Amino acid sequence: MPQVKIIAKNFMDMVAALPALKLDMLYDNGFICEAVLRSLPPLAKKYVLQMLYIDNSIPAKSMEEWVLAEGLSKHKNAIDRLTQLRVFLETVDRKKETSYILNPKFQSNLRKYLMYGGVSPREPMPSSVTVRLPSLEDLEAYALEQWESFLLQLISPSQADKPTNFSSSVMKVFQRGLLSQRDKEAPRLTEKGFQFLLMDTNAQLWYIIREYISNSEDRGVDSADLISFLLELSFHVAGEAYNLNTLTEVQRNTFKDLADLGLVKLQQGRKESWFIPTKLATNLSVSLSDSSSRKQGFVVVETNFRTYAYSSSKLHCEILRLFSRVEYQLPNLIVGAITKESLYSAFQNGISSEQIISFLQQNAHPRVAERTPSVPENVTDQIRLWETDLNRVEMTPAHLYDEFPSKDVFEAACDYARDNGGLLWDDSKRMRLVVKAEIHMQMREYLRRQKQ
Amino acid sequence: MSGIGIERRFEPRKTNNGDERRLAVDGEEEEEDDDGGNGKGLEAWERAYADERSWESLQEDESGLLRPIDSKTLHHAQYRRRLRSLYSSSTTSRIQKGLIRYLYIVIDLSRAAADMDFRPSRMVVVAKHAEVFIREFFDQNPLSHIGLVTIKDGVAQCLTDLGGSPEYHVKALMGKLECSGDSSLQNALDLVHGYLNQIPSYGHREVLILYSALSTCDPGDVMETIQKCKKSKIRCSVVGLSAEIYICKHLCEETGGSYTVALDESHFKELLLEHAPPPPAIAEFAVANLIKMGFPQRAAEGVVSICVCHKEAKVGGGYTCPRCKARVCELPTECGICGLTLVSSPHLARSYHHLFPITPFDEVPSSLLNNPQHRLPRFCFGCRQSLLHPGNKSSFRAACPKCNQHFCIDCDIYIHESLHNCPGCESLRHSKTPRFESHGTIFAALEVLNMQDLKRGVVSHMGCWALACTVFDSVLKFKILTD
Amino acid sequence: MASIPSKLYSDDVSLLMLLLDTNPFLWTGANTTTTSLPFPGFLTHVLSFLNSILLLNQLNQVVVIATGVNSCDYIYDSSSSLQKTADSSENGRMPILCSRLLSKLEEFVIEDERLSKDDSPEGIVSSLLSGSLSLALCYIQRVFRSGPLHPQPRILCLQGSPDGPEQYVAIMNAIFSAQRSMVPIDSCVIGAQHSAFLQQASYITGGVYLKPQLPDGLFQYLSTVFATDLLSRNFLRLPKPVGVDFRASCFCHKKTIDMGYICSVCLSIFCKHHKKCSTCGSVFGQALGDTSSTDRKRKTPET
Amino acid sequence: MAAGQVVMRAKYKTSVKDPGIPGVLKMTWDKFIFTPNDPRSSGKLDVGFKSIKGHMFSKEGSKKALLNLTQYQGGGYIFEFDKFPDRDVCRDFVGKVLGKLQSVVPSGQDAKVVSERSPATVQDEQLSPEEMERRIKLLRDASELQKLHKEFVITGILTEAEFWATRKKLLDVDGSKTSKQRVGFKSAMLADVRPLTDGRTNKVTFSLTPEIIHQIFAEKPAVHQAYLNFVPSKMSEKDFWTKYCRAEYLHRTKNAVAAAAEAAEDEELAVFLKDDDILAQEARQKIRRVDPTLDMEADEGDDYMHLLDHGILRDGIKETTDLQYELYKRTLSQDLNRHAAVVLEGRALEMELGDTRTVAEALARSKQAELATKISDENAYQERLERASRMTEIEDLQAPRTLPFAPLCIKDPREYFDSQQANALKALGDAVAGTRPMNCTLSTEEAYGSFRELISEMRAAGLSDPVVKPEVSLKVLNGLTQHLSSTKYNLGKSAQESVLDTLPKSTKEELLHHWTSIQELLKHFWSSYPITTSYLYDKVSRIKDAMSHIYPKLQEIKESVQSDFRHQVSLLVQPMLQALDAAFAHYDADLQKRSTRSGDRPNGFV
Repeated sequence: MPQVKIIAKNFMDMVAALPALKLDMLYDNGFICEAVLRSLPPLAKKYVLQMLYIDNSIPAKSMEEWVLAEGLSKHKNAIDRLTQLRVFLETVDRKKETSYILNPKFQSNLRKYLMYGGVSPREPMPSSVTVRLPSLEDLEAYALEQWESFLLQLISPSQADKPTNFSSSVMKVFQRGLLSQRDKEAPRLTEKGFQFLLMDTNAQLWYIIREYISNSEDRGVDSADLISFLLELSFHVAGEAYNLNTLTEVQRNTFKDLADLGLVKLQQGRKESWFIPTKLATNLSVSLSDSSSRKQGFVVVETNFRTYAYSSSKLHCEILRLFSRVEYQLPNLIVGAITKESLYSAFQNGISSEQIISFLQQNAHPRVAERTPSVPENVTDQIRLWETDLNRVEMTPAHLYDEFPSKDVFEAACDYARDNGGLLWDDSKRMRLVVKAEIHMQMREYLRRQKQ
Repeated sequence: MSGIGIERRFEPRKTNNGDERRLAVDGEEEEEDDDGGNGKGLEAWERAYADERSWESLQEDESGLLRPIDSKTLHHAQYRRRLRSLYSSSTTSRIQKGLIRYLYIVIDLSRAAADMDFRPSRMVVVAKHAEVFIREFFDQNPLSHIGLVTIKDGVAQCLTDLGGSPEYHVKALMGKLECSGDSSLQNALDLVHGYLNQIPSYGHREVLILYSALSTCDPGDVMETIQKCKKSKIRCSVVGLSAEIYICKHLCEETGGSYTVALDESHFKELLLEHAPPPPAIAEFAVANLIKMGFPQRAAEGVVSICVCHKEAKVGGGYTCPRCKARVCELPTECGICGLTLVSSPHLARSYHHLFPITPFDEVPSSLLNNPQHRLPRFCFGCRQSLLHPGNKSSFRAACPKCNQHFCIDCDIYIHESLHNCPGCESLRHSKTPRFESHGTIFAALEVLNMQDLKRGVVSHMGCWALACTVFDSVLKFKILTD
Repeated sequence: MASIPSKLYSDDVSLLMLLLDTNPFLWTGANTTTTSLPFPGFLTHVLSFLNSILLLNQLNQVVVIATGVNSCDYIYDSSSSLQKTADSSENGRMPILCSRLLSKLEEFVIEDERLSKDDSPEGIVSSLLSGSLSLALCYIQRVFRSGPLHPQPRILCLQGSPDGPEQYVAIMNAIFSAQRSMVPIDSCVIGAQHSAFLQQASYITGGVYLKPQLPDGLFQYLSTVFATDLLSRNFLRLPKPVGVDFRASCFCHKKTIDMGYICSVCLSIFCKHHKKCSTCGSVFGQALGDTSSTDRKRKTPET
Repeated sequence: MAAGQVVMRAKYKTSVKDPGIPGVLKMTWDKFIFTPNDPRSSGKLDVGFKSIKGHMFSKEGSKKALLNLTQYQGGGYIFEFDKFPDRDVCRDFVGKVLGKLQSVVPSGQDAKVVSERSPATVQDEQLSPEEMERRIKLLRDASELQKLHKEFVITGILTEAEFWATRKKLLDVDGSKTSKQRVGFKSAMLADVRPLTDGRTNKVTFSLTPEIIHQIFAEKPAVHQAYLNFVPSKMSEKDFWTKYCRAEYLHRTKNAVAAAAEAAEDEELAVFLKDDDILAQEARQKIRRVDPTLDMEADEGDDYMHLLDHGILRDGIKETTDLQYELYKRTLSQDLNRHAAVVLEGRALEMELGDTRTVAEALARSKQAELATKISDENAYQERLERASRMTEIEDLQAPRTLPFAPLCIKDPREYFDSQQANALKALGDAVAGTRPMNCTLSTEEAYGSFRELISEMRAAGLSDPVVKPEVSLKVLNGLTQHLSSTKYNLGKSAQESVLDTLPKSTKEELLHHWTSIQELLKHFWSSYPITTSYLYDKVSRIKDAMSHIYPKLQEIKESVQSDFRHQVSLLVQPMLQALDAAFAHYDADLQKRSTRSGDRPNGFV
């Protein structure tokens, strides 16, 4: 699923997009440094590491010494990334020799990390104070439940059973792009919306968080702070309780939202109140590659195009509805069939066969997951085939020219069109030709010139 | 005499139910030929997705329930059996191996090779695994040579003659894949015999026949040919793809080879790869000798010269034959000019593990496993995998008889098939000493007392002296005497 | 499905098997002069190196095996100690990794001493490289088994003590096994002299062999050369090992030869023809080898 | 001039075997004439040398002094001389003549010419014409080969035989088509031909191929016999077979009644229908000494009293056993056994199956021969029989055939290491390295003790900050970078591939040519060691001289090329010179050795 990567990148891009000042401010925070480092491409990581204890600047030349011919592109994009994120500071001396030096804040933070190890941002509360802490499993379940109910509300507010405390405005922000509402009728999912639903949780989370950050300013929250705060949050230990008093007012408000997303669980003790980060939260800083973020699969697809989804979640049902005909719904089992019709409707909604297939594969029930292929080949093949069916006719806006005065004018016109790569079809007998719309103007010009 | 083949046509020996199945399948094939596609109720397009003989992966447990076979343990059991059989001969003491082998692989491309009981056809399967085998072979015996021979239309043809480069053979083999006519053991053996007779005496002459046919049509008397092979010390082995055939069995028995019949593809591969490690040298065959070899030096950087193998100028790299100064590209090889065998010391080193094989591990008896007062290690010594099942009941474990460390199934296999040394023994300094000298002396001593049976006793717990001593106090003396 | 894992699983995730030479004779007494880096300093370098590896990618995994004189054992495995039980005592003073590792190391040394023969060692004391290598390989196999998504394993030997001849065969076996499963063996020699073992190991398995000139710059060496994950190695030029001279030397006089006689039974090497093999005691006929090899070629008539 | 012609007493033979016609052979520049002593004999010859392709002859010391003049259109004239000198005179003369003639033949034939013109063609066997053909073809195809051949064989540095000996492979490759292996008798039962019916008319067609016929003959002596008797004297081949097929058809349709009826009025047909009495008596004597390996049920299946077919039915049709006609029945098992027997005799005719007649006769002949031998190798048969019976013994009763393995005892594995270490370290350039003992001043417990202290103190202190001093690490990094850039330079040089192509074409050609010729010579040179025979001895010396001729040539190439290439060229030439030097050195050394070893026959191992 390409989107996933893009969105994930976007997050770091957002960091990169921040003005230099804010960036350097961010780097005061060790966790950000850590998170940023991890988000870098492999080569870049290595460069940072080897610069870790070097105070002088290193000429670009000497770095290239290490690079093989085939690695040059990788090297370039690593360096670009580093400078973009201001991890490397570029200096150009009078001899036009560029050389790089590691961002001192960044450097010192990492050094500290190596020396003294990762310090968790705040001390967890002693278990004496905290009562009835949920087990990790419960927490997991809680997080998932929260997240799903949120999603459900997001895509079909009607079905949502419990309302979130997100202001409807914020909700709107989230829905922007995902839902499209023509006045009066119920909002329906857009193409992006469908794709969104098929992503795995982490990707969806990134998406939401990004939206959340991007409109933070309107809520009067500094995005840089928010980012650092979120990243920091991700370095807490899941399942530990942390005192809410250690947070600023703004942050506390933020937490209410995060609780709705299932990132944290808020609990109220006798006098103290505390928050418990869930796995979702701790995964925030993790680049999407974390396999632990992938949850148990639940779908079984058979060679006869039937799907059995062992799930009780409404959301899953909704998602399955996107591309299959749901037949029965038992307490913990959704039986459906992938039919031509169901798929066509999915395609019309802008879902690609690849997305469907990868969804099925990623959510394959553990029993079938270890089998390869986890989804029967004939099914996957068929899905692809049906999609290609739709693409048999492709439209290109075009213009038809006819009634040419003479053969040679026609010929010339054809050649001209051909030369401009715009000739779609021509019929020399009846002297008609069709050209792409984009070269219509030139064509007209040309013909006019021919007239004179 | 090869008529046995023909008779077998009517009553194939059942080596095991595998063959019965095969016959059944053959029958089925015939029907297929009639009605075009096999009537398993599957659509043609669907057949590709459904796996063959799925029922075979089921077994009935004591309570009569069907449950999937635990293939892992099964495989491991097989492997252990193999290991045993391999070492059973060698337990008494270390034995010589045929380190410098001259092996001819004879591939039967007769009509029978077109049978479809192996998917897509016997021929293809054979070719596929032959390739794997060839690579594995050279990996294990860098000093050895392989040649390829095919049987077709009752005539044997030399595909490639003895050589040391896997690519060369594989290419030749893949080029020549069509089958027809009868197959003839005799012709094949005669041909190979002709080639192998020129091999110097120290080389171990071997033939490995991948035989699909159920009969052999020979111009003369195979028996005489077999005797001939026996005389010139050619060790013939056969891997059959159909039922067991008497003549093959006889051939192998006579010449000290091994005869096996494959049940299915995976089994075939297994059987084939069993021939990769060097076979034990048979006393009467083994001829010790000094072989003249060259250890060429890497050509210095910047030296330009034309190499014998490709006849193009190479800058740097390559090796120069110490005797005739010719340039060769890679090792090991035989100098194209003066015929000197060129190797590098690592190539020799590759074969050393055959000289110091590690004893098979003993399975830890289940009685030990689940009696509580016995404190067994909870982790595999090799890979730190927990040896306890989730249900905290201990799973299979093997123990090295020397260092008594426990290992998991996979480590056991890995250690014996690839690593070739026991991590336990290697990471204990004092376990080393008995590994080399002591046994020898003990057995010498036992010889004196000619207590054969007793010797076997010691052997079975080689290394674990304590046990040995408790069993026979007489041995105790020797133990002391050796330390 | 093939494409999916690669997408979800960044490809620089690596498993580093570090073989730590814990030969006391190397680190104590007069020898400290030879390795002009005291043990604590050395360990500081190594630990922060390990730490940085873990820092690079949260999925990176580090396993440390102690190569002792009398035994070998695992002393640290980042995967097993994932759940950060907040032993807040250590928190902030030094990375948890270090505290764990150090305590285990201490236990190990005690055990190692217990196993040692009490007499003081004669002349040369080698550490059991073969053992730790074997362990590492077993572990790596387990990682391979763990499924399609596994970190890219590599082995790094930090070796100071001289090679132990009696380990030769075992080590060679390990090397070839590593080569077969395409696991590079990097070696960083911190001792006074080079190691023939590791040199071959790195050369054969395509790893890096390095003997730092400036011992107190060790961390820099580690982070610059040995921290490179296998993926990036395709794009970088790391210090090439000096071309290894693969000529053998004969068993009888130990002098390097470029032509010699090999015993067909035990493959021992002699510089001239013997009647009997000194290694395996088998008796030879006259030297074949070059005659035989030519006999096969020569079909010319002989009147 | 005396050389103008040669007259010699000789025998003319059509083949090597044939006794030959004694007479006088007279050779002139253009032709040779053979006049038999006995004027009446037909052996008179008068042949022009134009038609002669080449000449071959038996080597000195072989029992006959032969000279074979081969013609372009195959075949040839073989002459036997009383003594070798005579033969040699003729040989040399022929050599001259052919040489003269063929120096004027168009170069197209050059290849084949040279292949024969070599003055010292020592043949250990008379080359068959087709062998000759193959060689010539090879030469024509591979220009390089031809060059070499010209260069060495003609100039007499190498002999024809030597030249080809190293190329056996080439010869075999295209030789493989004409492989000497005999094919076993087909195991497929062709003999019972299936009739094909076309649906509409009720007419059945049998199709017989020569191969089938052959098998029929082999398996059904009666039919064979009948054929020999009837065809063509009594009936045409065609209706013979039609009759046969008719009989077959009757068998197939299993109506013994009809068979009987037909047999009654047609005695030839009866032959086919009745049981084969030749077989019958063969079977009887076979029963006396059954070869157990071969026979399913010799005692029953072959004896004709027994009928139940062991449940095996031909085409699964139930046979109606009707005792009175049983005479006209053959059981499947009989056929099978007969077939098996024939196959096992495995006698395939060494002739292509063409005309039926000849096949039949050939078969008959071989039968006779067999009968002749049968009696003779009775005892051989006996032992074969008992071996067979040993084989068929049940395995459980046999003693296990495991052969003892050769034991192996390695004294000390360290040896293996030592052989490595020394030079491996040398490569790293520290001589002192290796097993330099660490001067451990302190005892084990001391060592461990202080070691533990180090650790524990470290646990207390934590890591020392900073890990590494910036200046140091900078130094290290630069050091590494420099090391890299230095190696890079070397690599860069080696990158540019194939120096040859940079050279001017002519030089390249020349170099390659010299290289190949050197290779050729060296191959022969080395392969002829150790020198065991005087023959090898002079071969080596011959080659050595040749090589010493090439040596200066190489030198002058080096000079000749213009300066800008000189470097590469000299680089390229260097290894060749080295190779030559190596050879020379070896030669001298060997000479030395043998000279020191007193007169006895030289066989020094090198």
